Amino acid sequence: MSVDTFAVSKASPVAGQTTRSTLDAVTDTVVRIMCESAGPLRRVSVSYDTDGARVEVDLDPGPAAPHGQPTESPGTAPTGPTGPTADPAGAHQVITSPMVGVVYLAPEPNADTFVAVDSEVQAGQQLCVVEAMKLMNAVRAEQAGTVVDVLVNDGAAVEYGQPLFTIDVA
Amino acid sequence: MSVDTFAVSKASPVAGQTTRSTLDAVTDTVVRIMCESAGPLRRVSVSYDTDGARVEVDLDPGPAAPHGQPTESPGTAPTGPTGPTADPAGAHQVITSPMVGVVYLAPEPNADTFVAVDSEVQAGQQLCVVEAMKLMNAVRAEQAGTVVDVLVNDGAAVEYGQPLFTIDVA
Amino acid sequence: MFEKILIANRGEIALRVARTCRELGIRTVGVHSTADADADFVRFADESVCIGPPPPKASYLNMAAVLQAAAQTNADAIHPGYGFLSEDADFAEACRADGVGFIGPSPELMKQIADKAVARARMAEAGLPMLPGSVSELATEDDVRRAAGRTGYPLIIKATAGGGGRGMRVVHEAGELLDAYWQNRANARRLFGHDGVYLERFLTGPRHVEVQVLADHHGNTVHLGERDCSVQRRHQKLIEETPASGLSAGLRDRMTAAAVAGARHIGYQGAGTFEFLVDDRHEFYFMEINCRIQVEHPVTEAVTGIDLIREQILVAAGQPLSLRQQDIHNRGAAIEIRVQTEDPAHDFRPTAGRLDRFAVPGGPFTRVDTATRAGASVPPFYDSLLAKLIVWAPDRAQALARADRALSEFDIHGENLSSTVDFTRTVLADPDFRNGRHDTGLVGRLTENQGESDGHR
Amino acid sequence: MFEKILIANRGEIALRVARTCRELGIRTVGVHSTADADADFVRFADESVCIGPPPPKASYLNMAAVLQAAAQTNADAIHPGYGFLSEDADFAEACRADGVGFIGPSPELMKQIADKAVARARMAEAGLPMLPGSVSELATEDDVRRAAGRTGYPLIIKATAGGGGRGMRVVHEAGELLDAYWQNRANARRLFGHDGVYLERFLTGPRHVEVQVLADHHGNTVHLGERDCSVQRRHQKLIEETPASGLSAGLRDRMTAAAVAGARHIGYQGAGTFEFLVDDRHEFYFMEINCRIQVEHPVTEAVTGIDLIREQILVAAGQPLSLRQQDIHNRGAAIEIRVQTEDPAHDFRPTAGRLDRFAVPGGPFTRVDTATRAGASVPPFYDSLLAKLIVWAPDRAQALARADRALSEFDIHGENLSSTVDFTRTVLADPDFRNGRHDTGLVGRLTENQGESDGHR
Repeated sequence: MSVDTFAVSKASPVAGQTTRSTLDAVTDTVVRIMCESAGPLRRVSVSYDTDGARVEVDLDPGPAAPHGQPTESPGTAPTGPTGPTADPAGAHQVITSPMVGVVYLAPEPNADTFVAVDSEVQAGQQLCVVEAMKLMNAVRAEQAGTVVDVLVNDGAAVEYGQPLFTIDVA
Repeated sequence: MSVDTFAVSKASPVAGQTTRSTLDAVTDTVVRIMCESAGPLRRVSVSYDTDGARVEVDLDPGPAAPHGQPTESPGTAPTGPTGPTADPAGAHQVITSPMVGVVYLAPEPNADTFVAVDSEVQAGQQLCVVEAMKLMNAVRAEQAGTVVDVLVNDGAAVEYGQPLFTIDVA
Repeated sequence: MFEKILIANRGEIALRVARTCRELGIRTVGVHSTADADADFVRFADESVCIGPPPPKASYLNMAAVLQAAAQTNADAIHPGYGFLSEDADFAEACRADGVGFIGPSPELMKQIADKAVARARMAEAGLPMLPGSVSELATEDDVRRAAGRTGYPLIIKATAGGGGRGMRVVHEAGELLDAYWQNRANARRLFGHDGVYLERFLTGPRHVEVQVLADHHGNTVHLGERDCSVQRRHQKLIEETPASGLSAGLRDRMTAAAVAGARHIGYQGAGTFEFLVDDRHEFYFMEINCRIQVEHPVTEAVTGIDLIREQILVAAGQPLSLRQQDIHNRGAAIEIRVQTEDPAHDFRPTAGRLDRFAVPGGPFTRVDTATRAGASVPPFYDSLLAKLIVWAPDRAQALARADRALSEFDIHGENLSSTVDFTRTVLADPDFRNGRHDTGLVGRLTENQGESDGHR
Repeated sequence: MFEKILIANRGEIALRVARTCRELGIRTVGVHSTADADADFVRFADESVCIGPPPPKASYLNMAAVLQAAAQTNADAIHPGYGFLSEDADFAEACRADGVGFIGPSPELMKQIADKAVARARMAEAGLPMLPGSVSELATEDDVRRAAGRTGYPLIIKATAGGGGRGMRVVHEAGELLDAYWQNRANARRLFGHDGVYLERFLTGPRHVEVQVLADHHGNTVHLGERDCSVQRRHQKLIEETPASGLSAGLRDRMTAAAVAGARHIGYQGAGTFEFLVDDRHEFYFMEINCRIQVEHPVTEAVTGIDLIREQILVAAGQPLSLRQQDIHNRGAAIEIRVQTEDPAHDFRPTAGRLDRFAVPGGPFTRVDTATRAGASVPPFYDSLLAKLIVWAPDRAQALARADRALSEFDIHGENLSSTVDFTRTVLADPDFRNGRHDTGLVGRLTENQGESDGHR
């Protein structure tokens, strides 16, 4: 199970005497607890208090982060980055590639791109094209918002689930 | 590195909804942190807060628990149970076997044992014999005290470092 | 020679193929679903491409995604492993259309082999012994009755598009015949999209013995000996070994010669397996051809010293076989034990979850193929093969002792996870198995006994 | 046959021996120091006894403790592995006195072999070629000058009780001779408690080639081919292979015949190794006999299919060899890479500590012998051998490619821990090594180059 959908931040300052192995141990601990958990986690806190060293790791999963047993039925939404995922840092949506292929940011060579940073987009508006096996697949915004970041270059080969755009839907 | 010399107590009540995997994860976490630590630990606290479940594990190592890099020189005292070791629960000394062999609690068959539970012993007093390769090796008390427990039967085969007696030296 | 191979599979076989590629100096592309993003087989590949979500249809069976991944990584060829797209003639055809090599036979050959009625007819032409039955599809009730007249009872009705133990039904008496026929056609349509069925005599307690062949594009065909795969649960193999115990040298020679003759007759290319049933009178009958690498190929590698994946790749690249039949000497005995994350106490129900502990055996003449490690998860979407243990010894008795020693070294533990390790040790200890007198009913008898003894407790 | 064997060793060889014991149905006793209480080799044994604290003299070299452990566990025999007590004639004699079997030659034979001057004299009697030099110990300065007159320069002075690269000194000119003689005697007395020395011609850039023999108590002696062990650091082997590359068939035949003749001449029993040097004119010279299983025995197992530990045990139990020379067929090429927890950048300084990560290779024709796992510690008290990788292939080129592939799979990580994995990949890639033109100076040249290129950075 991937933990990519969690934001991991080292909240407190790290004391000078803390060794690298201590940090690794605590980080591993948090990752393991997340893996063991059957349900979504609100917060995991691990304190490690010796020789004055103290490390805290805070976890704050985004509101829509999927976590739990992936479903086996092909019809329903599977685990992992399919379509938009919420960015835990704010009301950001990441638009990911629905398939492996080549992404085109403009409808044809030398034409204007579908969108750019700061573009206002409507729900359903086309953002780019992903070409796979000579078929052109339109990728559209799910919600209205503002393009915050374009994460790929025109003509780039992308994997399934690869982030393409960040959209502020606040 | 062994963690046997730590007393592990589950200090707080365990909430009803806490699953076994949660408990295991936290226990493993504590064990791993102890293993990773280069020096003695005063306290490790791991909180795991989801669905209202909360588990705390407190560690209280004994005052003389050995922990750290074993020495490489054959002349000095090596890691592990050689001779008396302190019991973290009180002023108890555990007398261990100095060699692999057969332990005899009495000087000859049908004679009285050297000592028994509640015997008062002086420093240097013989407690038993360990026979190895037909040589009789006397095992003696290091400090004065009272025999609290005899941990082996007469004629038992013992390993190097195996506990033989517990002595209250308070 | 290929410079880059895309491996369209997952788990141990994906790693197995990648290992040989690396030894040949060929770069590899690992494709994977999101469930396998952190898997060892992905890490080992030189490049990786995520091709879809966990369900196989959306990823490992997704032809367009696999071909697109091959195109954008400039792979010269695709190795399909076993399962998934490995026996899909349409996929082989799409590879050809896309200009990427498919490591396997031609699509035309794959189509013939996939249709069991056609395969049977071609093998009958080549003189291979057939179980009495219908060679072609049974179109009418009259056809069914006529064929049953030739076979007698019990007989078995099979879907021509079936395989892997699915789409088969045993008929014990004439009264059940027509009902079974119509039900099997309906099942076959539902399962395979094609309702063709045929029937043949049903053997009670047969041995499953198969012959490995290798053929190049220059007319050279050799065999690498046989494998006994009679230890099966739910019609799926659990333990395989070579040589097959209890076969006379004469029978072995006739079977290997039949496989080579069959392969030559249809112009087979690449690594292929001819499956036979052997009855208690030591007669053998052709069953089917598998036109891919088999899960159990390592036992053949252990006794011949030949890396079968290497030969597959070299043949697909157009090279002539470097081996002649007289260069191939099978030495000693090898046995493969599949370690499945299945629960033998509950009809080998698959289990999934995180592996808290995972340690594998090592040491003399002991091979383990796995693509997992402690801390990894067994996803619920795929086949439950966790690891393969292969041991070799100068003779079968020593190989069995070695296999049991090695099994004792497995340390597999995870909440909700079961494994077949202990059950396979029970099989190794079974007197019939030790004496080589077992048949395909062995696992069923052992699990029934287990159920009974559980009941008495 | 033995019912219970005590294994007086630790680490991979203790586990190696225990695996074969389990396959033979023999129970095992694992003895260990307190530093190894949780080690895998202890867990695998049927019983275990802690025999002392970590320093070897107090535990693994503690004869009384080992014998006492054997007595109180009712072990029939002791397998000494390699190192520790394995070549100690006094220990073999104590075993005999105590009525417990010692899996190795008789103490009388071990004494002859341990004294290099005696061993050389006996082998010269048997007709084995010797480097020009003194056959017996050099008692006086006159002896020294006379022997040096026969050998010329450079020559090497060696302690008769030495071994493992200790107690040797190269002399390049006559002016250094007598100083070196007296210094070496003083060193030998300090190191081995015996100041006997001899001298012989020193070969610049020789190959180290050894022959494996097996002999029973019934007069049967066979050889299992040779091993090249020329890749050494600090006079300790790092990579071993069979067949030795670049030996003509005639030379190989003469060397194996010499080893068998030597073994027969002294009535050798058990598994033994005859070490030779081969010079650049393809002449070979007897060096010494190792009367124990060697670290590198698995390469011989890989090409012959013979479990050498099994043969050792059967011979020690008095059984006649089941193998005749004509039954032994060496097939293909095998190479062993030792994985040491040493730092190649600092003259292979041993390192110790906890293994945070430890994953080993697997797959086709790949064997790993190790007795550790992730989370375990490498204690600082013992030899720094962490794991042995052994691969087999039909020829040397494929074996080298396979070895490199397998080495790429090791994942070894621990604070303060170094490993030789990457360095040995550099050796495998070296043109001289690939062409089989290397000699015992290879590692030195590669580490010098490394130092230089480091310096330029």
